[in-house]
Amino acid sequence: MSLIVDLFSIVAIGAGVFFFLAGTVGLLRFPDALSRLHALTKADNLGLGLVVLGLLPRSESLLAALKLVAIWALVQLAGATAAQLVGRAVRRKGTAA
Amino acid sequence: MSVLQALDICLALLVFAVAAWTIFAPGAFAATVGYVVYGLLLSLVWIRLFAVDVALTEAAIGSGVTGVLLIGAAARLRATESAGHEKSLSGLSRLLVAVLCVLVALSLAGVVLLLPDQGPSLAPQSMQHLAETGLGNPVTAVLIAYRAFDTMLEKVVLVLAVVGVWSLAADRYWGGAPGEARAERPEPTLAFLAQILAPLGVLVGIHVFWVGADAPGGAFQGGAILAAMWIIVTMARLTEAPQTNAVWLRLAIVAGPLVFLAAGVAGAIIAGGFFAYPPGFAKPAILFIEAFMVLSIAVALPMLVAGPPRREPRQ
Amino acid sequence: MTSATLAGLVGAALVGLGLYGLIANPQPLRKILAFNLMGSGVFLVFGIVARKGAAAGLQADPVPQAMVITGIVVAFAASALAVALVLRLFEAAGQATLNPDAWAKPPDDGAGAE
Amino acid sequence: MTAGVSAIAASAGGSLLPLAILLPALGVLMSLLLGGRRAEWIALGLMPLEFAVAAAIAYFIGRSGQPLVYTLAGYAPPLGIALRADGFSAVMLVTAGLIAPAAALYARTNFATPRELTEKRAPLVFWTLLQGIQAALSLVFLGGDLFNLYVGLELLTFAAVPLVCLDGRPETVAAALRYLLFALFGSVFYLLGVALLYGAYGTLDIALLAPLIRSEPAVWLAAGLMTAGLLAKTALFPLHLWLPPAHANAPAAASAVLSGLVVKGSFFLVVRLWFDVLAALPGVIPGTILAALGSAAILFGSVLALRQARLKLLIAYSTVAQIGYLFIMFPLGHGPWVADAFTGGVMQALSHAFAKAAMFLSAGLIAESLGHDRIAELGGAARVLPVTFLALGLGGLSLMGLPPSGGFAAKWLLMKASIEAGQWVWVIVMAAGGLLAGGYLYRVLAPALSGERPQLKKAPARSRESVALVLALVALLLAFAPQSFFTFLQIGRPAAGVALQ
Repeated sequence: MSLIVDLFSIVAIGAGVFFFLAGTVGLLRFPDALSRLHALTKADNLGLGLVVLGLLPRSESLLAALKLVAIWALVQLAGATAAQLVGRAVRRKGTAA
Repeated sequence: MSVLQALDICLALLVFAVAAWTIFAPGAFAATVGYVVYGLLLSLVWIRLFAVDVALTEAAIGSGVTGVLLIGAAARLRATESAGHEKSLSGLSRLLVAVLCVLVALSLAGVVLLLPDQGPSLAPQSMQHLAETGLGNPVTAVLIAYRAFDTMLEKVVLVLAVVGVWSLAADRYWGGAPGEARAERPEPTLAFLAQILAPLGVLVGIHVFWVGADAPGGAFQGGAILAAMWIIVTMARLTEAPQTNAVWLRLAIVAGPLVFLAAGVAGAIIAGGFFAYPPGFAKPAILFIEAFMVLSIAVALPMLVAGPPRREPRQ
Repeated sequence: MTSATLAGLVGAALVGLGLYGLIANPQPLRKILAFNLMGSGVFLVFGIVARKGAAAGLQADPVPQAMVITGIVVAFAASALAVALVLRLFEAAGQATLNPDAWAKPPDDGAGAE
Repeated sequence: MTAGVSAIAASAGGSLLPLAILLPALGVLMSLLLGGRRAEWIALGLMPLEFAVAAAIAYFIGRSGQPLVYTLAGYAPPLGIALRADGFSAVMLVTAGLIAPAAALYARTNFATPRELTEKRAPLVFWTLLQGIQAALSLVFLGGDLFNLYVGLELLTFAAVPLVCLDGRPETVAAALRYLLFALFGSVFYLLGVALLYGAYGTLDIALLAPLIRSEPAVWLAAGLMTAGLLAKTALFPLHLWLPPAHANAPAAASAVLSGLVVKGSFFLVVRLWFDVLAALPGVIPGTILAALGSAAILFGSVLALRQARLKLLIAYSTVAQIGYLFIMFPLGHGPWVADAFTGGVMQALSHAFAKAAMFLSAGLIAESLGHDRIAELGGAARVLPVTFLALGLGGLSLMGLPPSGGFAAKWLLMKASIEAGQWVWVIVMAAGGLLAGGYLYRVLAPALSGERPQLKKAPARSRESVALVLALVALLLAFAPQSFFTFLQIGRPAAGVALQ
C-alpha cells in the first residue's frame, strides 16, 4: 500500500515539476508578453495542482490536507488575478503604442 | 553531497543572482520587481535556517509590504527615470568602491567561516524561563517578555515613522487622507480578488497571531497579514485611506505601544519591576498586549505605504 | 558545508552587494533597494548565529531570531520614510535626484532661512 | 518569575532609569493621539519632570559613587536587558534635559498652533519629534545592551530626520534624504557588528561582554563596522557630507538640538564602545586613526567654515570641525593621562552642546530679525541686536577654546593629556583649529560690530534672546567646574579611577 502511495506521490510531484519547468521555459522563450503569460499561468496552475495532489496522501492530518488544498486555491486566485492585470496592462500599452 | 545540500546551493546561487539583479538591473522598476522575488527566496533561506517566525516576517513585511511600497514608488518615478540627471561616479571611483565592498564581504565571509559550529547560545535560558511566561514559542517569549523593552520601543519607532511620513504633506492637506480616493467603479479584477481574499486573509492574520503564543507566528506576522489585506482592499479602491486627523486612526496607531508602555509601568507597581508580568498572569497579559500590537501594526503599515496626506481634510 | 554556513556566505555577499549599490547607484530609490539588500544580509548573519546556537531542543537560538524580526520591521519603517522623502523631492523639484542642478527651481540663498 | 525578581532594583534609584526613557516616549504617543496644541503642552509639561528625573539620577550616582543599574522585566542579562547610568551618562542626560527645554522655549514662537486651526502640520511634528529625540537620547545614554542601543539609534534617526525638512523646500528634502541614507548605512553597519559580537560571545550586555572580549578577527571586524557606522551618524570627516545642509536648513530650534545633542548620541556610543566594551583591545592604533580623522575634521571643517556665505552654514561647518575635537581623546585611552583625556573629551561634548545650541538659536534670531543670514550683509547688525550677538560671540569663545569657557577647559585638558602622552601632533592641530575658529568668528563679528545700523524687519523677543544667552553662559560656566565634577565624571570607570588617586 505504502509503495503505491509513494509511487503516486513521485509521479504526481514529478509531473508537477515538469509543468513548472515547461512554464518557465515558456516564460523565457516565448516572443511576446501575452503568450509568456499564457505559458506561465497554465503551467504553474497545473504544476502546483499536481504537486499538491502528490503531497495530499502524505499529509499528517485532515487539517494539513485542507491547508494544502487552500494554498492551491489561493495561488489559483492570485495567479488568475495577476495574469488578468498584466494582460490588461499589456493591452493598454499595446493600443497606446 | 545530499539532495538537500544541492538544493541549498541552488537556492544560495539564486538568491545571490537575484540580489545582483536588483543592484545592477538597468531600470529601477525592473530592479524593484527583482527585490520582491528576492524577498520570497529569502524566506526559503530562513526556513532552511529553522527560523520559521523570521521566514513569515520576511515574507509578509520584508518582501510583501516593502515590495508594494517600493513598486508603487518605482512606478511613480518611472517616467523621469531615464532623464539621466544623476551625477554618476567615474569609472575609477566605481572600481575603488567595488574593491572596498569586496573587502568588506570577504572579511565578513572569513569571520562567518571561523564561527564555531556550536556557538554560544541563549536557547537554554530561553527554554528555562519559558514556563513562567505561559507561552510555547520561545521567539514570542523573547519579543514580549525577556526583551519586551526592545519591542515596545520599536513600536514607538513605527509611530515616529508615521509622523515622519505625514510630516511631508503640504500644509493644506494636513489632517486629510493619503492615497487614492475610493473609486465609483473599482478595478473589477482587483476588486474580485480583494473581496475573496480579504475575509480569508483577516482570518489567517488573526490565526497567525493567535497560534504565535505556541507555534511560529505572532503579533508582527499576524499584524502584517492584516495590513496586507487592508492594502489590497485600498489598491482595489473598494475603500480609501482614512483621514489622518481621525481620532480612531490615531488611537489605533498608538494603541499598541501605549498599552505595552502602560503594562510595563503596571509591572513596576504590581509585579516588582518595569515590564515584569505578575506570576501566573503572564500569558493573558501578553495576549492582551499583543492584541493591541496587532491592531497598531495592521494600521501603521498601510498608513506608511499610503504616504503623506494628499487631499484636503473634510470637516 | 552546512546550510547555515552557506547562508552566512550569502549574507556576506549581500552586504557587499548592498554596500556597493548604496554608494555607487546615484538614484535615491536604488539606494533604498540597496539598503534593504544590505539589511537582509545582516539579518542572515544573525540567522546563522541563531542556527549555530541550536541547543536545549531548539533548532535555533530564539534571541537573534527575535532581533531579526524587530530589525525587519524597523527596516520597513526606514524604507517607508525614505520613499516618502524621495516622492516628496520628486514633487517639489520635479526630479527625484539628490543633484540640485537637475531641479526645476534654483535653490535660494537663505533669504527665507526661517 | 521568581528567578528574575531578585535581580530587580539592584541599586537604589534604579527605577528612575526606565522612567527617563518612558516619560518622553509617553509624550510622543500622547502628542500624536491628542494632537493640535496639546502636543506643545504635553512636551512643555513633561520637560520639567524629565529634567527632575535626570537630576535625580545624577544625585543618586553622586551620593553612592556607584553607577545605577536597572534590570528590565525581571530577567537578568544576558537573557534580559539592563539599563546602566555612570557619571558620563548622567552628565549627558542632564545636558539633554537642559538644552531640549531651551530649544522648546525658543521654538514656541515658530511652532505655535494658530487660534483658528485645531491642528497645524509643522507644530505637531516638531513637538512630537522633539520628545522622540529626548526618548532616544535617554535610551542611548542609559542602554546597557548593544541591541537595545540599536533601537535607540533608530529612534534617534526617525525623530531627527523629518525635522530637517519641515519647510518642504527641495533642498531641505534632499538634505533630509541624504541624512537618512547616511544614518541608515550607519545603523546597518552597527547592527552587523552586534550580530558578530553575539555570534562570538552569546551576550550583548556591555558589562558581561567587556570581560569576554579577546583580540580575535570577529571582534576586530565588529569593532570596525560598528565604529564606521557610528562615525557616519556622528558626521566625522570624511563621513560629514550630510551634516552641513541638514543642520543649516532645519529650523533654528531643531538645528540647536541636532547639532548640540543628536550627533553627541552616536559619539557617546563610540566612547561606550572603545572605553567600555572594547577596553581590553589594544586601542592605540584604532584610537590614532580616530584622532587623525578628527584632526582632518578640525582643519577641513574650519577652513570650509571660513568660506561660507551664510551664517547658519558657517555654524554647521564649525560643527564638523568641533566634532573632530571629540575624537582626540581616543589614542590617549591608555596611561596615567587617561582621566584627563576622557574628561577633556566629555567637556568638549558638553561645552560644544551648549555653545552650539546658543549659536544656532542666535543665528535663527538674526535671520528672523534681518530677513536673511548672509554674512556679507551683517554689517552693524550687532549694534541693533546686542544681546543676540553677545550670545553668538560667547558661544564662539567656547569654540575657539579661549578662557574662560568650557571649550577652553576641554581643549586644555586634551592638550595636557597629549603632551603627557608625547603625542604632540594633536596639540598642534588643536591650536591651529582654535586660530581658524577665531578667523571664522571674526568674519562674522567684526563687521557686525561696526558700520551702518541695518533696518530690522522685527525685533527679537527678549525671552528668546535670553534663552540663547543662558545657553552660552552655561558653556562659559563649565570652565569653573569644580574638582568634584571631574570626580563625578569618573564614576563607573574602574581603570580611570585608579589613575585619579
